[in-house]
Amino acid sequence: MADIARSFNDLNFLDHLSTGNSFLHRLDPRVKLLTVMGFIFAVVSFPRYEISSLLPFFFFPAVMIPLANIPVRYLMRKYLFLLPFAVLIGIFNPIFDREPFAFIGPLAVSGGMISFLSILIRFTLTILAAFILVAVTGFNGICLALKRFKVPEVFCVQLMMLYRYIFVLSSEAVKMARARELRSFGRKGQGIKPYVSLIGHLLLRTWDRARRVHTAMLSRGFHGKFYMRRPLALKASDVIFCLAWLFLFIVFRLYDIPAVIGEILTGAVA
Amino acid sequence: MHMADALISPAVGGAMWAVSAGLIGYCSKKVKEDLDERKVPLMGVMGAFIFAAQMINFTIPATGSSGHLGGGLILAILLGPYAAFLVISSVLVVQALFFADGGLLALGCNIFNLGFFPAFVAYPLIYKKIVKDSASPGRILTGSLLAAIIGLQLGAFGVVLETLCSGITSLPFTTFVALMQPIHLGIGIVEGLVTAAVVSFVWKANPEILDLKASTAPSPIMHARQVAIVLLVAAAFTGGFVSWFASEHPDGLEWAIEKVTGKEELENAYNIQDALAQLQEKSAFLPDYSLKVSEAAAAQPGQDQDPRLGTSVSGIVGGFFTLCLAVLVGFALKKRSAGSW
Amino acid sequence: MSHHIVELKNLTYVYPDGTTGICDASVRITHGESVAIIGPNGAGKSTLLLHLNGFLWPSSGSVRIGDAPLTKETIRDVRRTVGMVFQDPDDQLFMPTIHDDVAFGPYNLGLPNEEVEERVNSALSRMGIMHLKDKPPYRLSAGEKRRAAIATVLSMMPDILVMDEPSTGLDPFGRRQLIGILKEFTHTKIIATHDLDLVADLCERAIIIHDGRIKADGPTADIFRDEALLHECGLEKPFSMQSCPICSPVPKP
Amino acid sequence: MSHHIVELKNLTYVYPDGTTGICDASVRITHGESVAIIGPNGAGKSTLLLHLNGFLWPSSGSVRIGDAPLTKETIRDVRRTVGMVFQDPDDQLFMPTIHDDVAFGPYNLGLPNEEVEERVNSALSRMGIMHLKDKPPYRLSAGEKRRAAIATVLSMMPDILVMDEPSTGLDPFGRRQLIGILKEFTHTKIIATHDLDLVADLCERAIIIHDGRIKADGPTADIFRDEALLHECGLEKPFSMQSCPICSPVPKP
Ligand SMILES: Nc1ncnc2c1ncn2[C@@H]1O[C@H](COP(=O)(O)OP(=O)(O)OP(=O)(O)O)[C@@H](O)[C@H]1O
Ligand SMILES: Nc1ncnc2c1ncn2[C@@H]1O[C@H](COP(=O)(O)OP(=O)(O)OP(=O)(O)O)[C@@H](O)[C@H]1O
Ligand SMILES: [Mg+2]
Ligand SMILES: [Mg+2]
Repeated sequence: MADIARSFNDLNFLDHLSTGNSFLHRLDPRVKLLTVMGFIFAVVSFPRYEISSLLPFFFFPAVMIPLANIPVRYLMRKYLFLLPFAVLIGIFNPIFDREPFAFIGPLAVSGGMISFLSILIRFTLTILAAFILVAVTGFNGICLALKRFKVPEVFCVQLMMLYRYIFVLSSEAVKMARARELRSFGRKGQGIKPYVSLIGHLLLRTWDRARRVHTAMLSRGFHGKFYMRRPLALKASDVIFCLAWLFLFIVFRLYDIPAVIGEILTGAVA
Repeated sequence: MHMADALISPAVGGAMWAVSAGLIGYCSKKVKEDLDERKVPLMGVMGAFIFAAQMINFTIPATGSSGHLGGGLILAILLGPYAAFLVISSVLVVQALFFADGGLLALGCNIFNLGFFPAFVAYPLIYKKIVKDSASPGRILTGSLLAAIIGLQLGAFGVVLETLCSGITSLPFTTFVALMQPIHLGIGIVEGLVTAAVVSFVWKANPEILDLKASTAPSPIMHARQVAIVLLVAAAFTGGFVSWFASEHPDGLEWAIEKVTGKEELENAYNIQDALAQLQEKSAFLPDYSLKVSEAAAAQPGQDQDPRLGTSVSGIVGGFFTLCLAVLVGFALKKRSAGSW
Repeated sequence: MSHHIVELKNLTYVYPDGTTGICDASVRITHGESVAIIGPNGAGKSTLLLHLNGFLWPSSGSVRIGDAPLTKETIRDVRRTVGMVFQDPDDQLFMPTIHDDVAFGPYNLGLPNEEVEERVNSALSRMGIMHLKDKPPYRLSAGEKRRAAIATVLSMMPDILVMDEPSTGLDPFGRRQLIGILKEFTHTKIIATHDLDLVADLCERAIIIHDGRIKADGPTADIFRDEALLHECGLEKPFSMQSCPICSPVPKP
Repeated sequence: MSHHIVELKNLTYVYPDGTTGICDASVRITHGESVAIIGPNGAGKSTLLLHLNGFLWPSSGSVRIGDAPLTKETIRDVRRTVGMVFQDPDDQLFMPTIHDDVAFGPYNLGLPNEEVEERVNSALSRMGIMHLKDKPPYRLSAGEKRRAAIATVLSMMPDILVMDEPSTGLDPFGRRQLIGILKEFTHTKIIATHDLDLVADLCERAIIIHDGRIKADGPTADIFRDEALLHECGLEKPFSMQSCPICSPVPKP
């Protein structure tokens, strides 16, 4: 039950963040989508034994998170919640790939360890990017951007409605699960029979709701077309934002900046 | 199971994005041709329902663990394949954005694995064939069970192939398959049973619900041949794309930049070599393809232990420095923004 | 203006499972009337209202809105004439923001942008929710949602306003506000409700439905005076017409 | 009987998104009291009630039901003691038939079959819906569902009855019936509602919540006489008192 409420709250909270009014929130959703996709593309394009070149990419979240006013504690909580999955998918690397890859002093580090670490870093960067995108764009912003990128209207519209009704149906689901739990007294009432009936009812209610929503749409003259007043016009700041980041990502991708810095530093010391 | 960004290469991610985007376009066209605009709100609300339903668990008897409704198959049964595929894709989009289930780049793979197989294979070729037009609890049960199991097995195998093609994990093919398929057998059985039970429930309560798609969709079924074609195209696309990319242009991004900047040689020679070696092995589908670095190192004449040692020490120092810098920048901005807003 | 006449003739509706929702109901409502539909639970009030915009089709009998009978051909016009406020405002607010929701109808009517904006603004300000314009519906309270739902209908400038239990879930203040707004609306109003005080305040005519049949139809004041009738139909006088429970704590037997 | 004391001490609950649901509320309700929780929409009434059976856990402060504070260990007993009726009956009815729904609680308590049946029948007949026993909940009208929802809780024979807006959607007769049933129920009752007439009828004590804080707590008659307080909290007198010459000698214009 706790996790039911949690996933709903998470969604709720991210949605709440997206109603903020920072400089980032005001940018055109399209450039934000492009920038984040560029970021992810650059991050995952490294080969698997790469670590140091990935690190400069942390500048992106480091800059975006404070500018967008995203609470770091919330992000950490979410991140830690997801971390076990990343560990699960990466843990096989150190097991299957034991060949020594590098030496730190006398210590041999296996290739698997390196690639495992690399997976964790990729994971961190990519999920942070996704959260940042939603937190500064909002889901409807993303839908609008998709529509502008010529994604079919049917898809965009039902995506928008899906999001709208998540809030209604999730709270219905949470309340029904609550009602079941209150009269269950432990595990007994949580078996498959009440579950099926509960889900069945939720489905029937949903079905009726869809009919009513459709009637409401027809009552307002709906004939297959959705209009939305949302004049999207690229401003200079939008273009600069996007190009500046993409340029940085390319630089980060091409040059192993930590290595360069490291050489300078160690070289200076030696 | 969702594919994750952390495990995927841009070539595989991009190729699967293209395949999924094509399918979304195709299905949108089909739904539009359907001319049943009732479906648009229905699709939206049903997507939200899948979300809501996944929040509710039940106790799986005798195991103590809990399960919930999967979604793909029941959507296909209720909405027909085209609408269902769009709805599943939408659910995955929301999950990728809000719950970081998978990730943005892996979205293409996930849509294909979790959307294509239930909507265009499991439902029309298995469920539909078994249930036909004469629904009965027994048929619904058999159909759902088989369809869910096969759909999930295919999806899991998709995950395996896509992951291995990407070459980030070191897991050998056989081990990976031996791990994924049985787990998904269990999940498939549970999903099949639950789907059957819920479908029977609403079918008894309101048979009209199951009639909707039959009455509106002109020919709701993709034929086996078409399915095979899409699968083949997807496989050829992925495989071909990857191997072409790997052989011609060892590292996509660098290749592109090289083209743009006209730069002949790139510094990160060992990256390229490494990637080349990996990708060639991968695209050959060798059972034990896990790349041994010593081999890779052997393939790199200019590289011996010492420079690598140097690289790693300075790399660690530089990396640490970079991270500190990033954190500092973050804190500075945080201070400033706390002050100014 | 025969345009805004609502006429039901021998309307019968049987649900697919065989339950009779409404049976042989005949009603004629003329322009500008404010009519309450009252009756016990399960009487058939909602069922009746759902016929007015073609959500349900009569099993027998006919529905006439304005000049034409309600048929598949006329239904688009009828839906423009009849503004229906649903019991659950969530069914009616399906767009990303309140603005988009209120603009949805006028846009579909094909109005030019400026006029759409004008209508949106006027509907929002009449409902006193101008400040919620850019909020998503799921961030509103129950009362705000209800008002937004009414605004979506007002922006269509309907000639007939149909509401199913508009005051449920509202706090006393929100309910007062709603009554004030409805009083201002001078076109035909048809309201199904259990809130008899609202009926006494707002509607000059009341129709009692009981067991799917029309039991009474007349001036509200007369109906509320007929205690025998009310009792028979599971109703009672509005509280404002009853005696004070604190001053005279013994209720009438 | 200290068993059925309900005590909240400095209860604060902040929703995960940062909204304060309830703030620093302290209340003590003793056995057999009948207490109304009133306040405008979004005041925090439902939030407060959800703490009484451990559905929400206080962000700070404590909840005590009977002898023991509410903890993970005592929660099973507490849930058996506290019966809760939800705001929306649809949320509470999830079994294939009304009978199954009403039997769900007693059955899970591990009672023998005959006793379960007995309890089901008694609860159904008290709510006057014996005839709906085998109907599935989605085929009922709004008021019928409400009755069924209350029956599901009555069949558990709770010592403390907690209800969130129990009278919405009920017809006047059903509402009277409900009041009658609640009057018969001699244990502790806690009722959150907008139906102030029901409060005047049923509860000798009323607690006003406004913006998550307790604004007033005292005898219902006193609270309803304090017009300034009511106005400040978006409330108004019960309708039956509005025209009462004794309670409000000068009726509002
Ligand atoms: N979907 C349905 N299928 C079968 N019977 C139904 C359905 N909906 C309503 N009914 C039945 O039709 C009758 C009329 O229901 P309706 O909802 O119109 O009542 P109502 O007057 O609106 O009641 P309430 O005041 O409780 O809302 C009731 O007996 C109800 O049980
Ligand atoms: N799940 C939630 N997440 C965040 N905030 C919530 C949630 N549920 C309620 N709230 C907020 O908490 C406050 C109190 O809500 P609550 O539901 O307790 O009000 P209420 O007094 O029951 O109102 P009503 O009379 O409309 O039922 C409101 O401001 C509401 O918006
Ligand atoms: Mg009704
Ligand atoms: Mg409430």
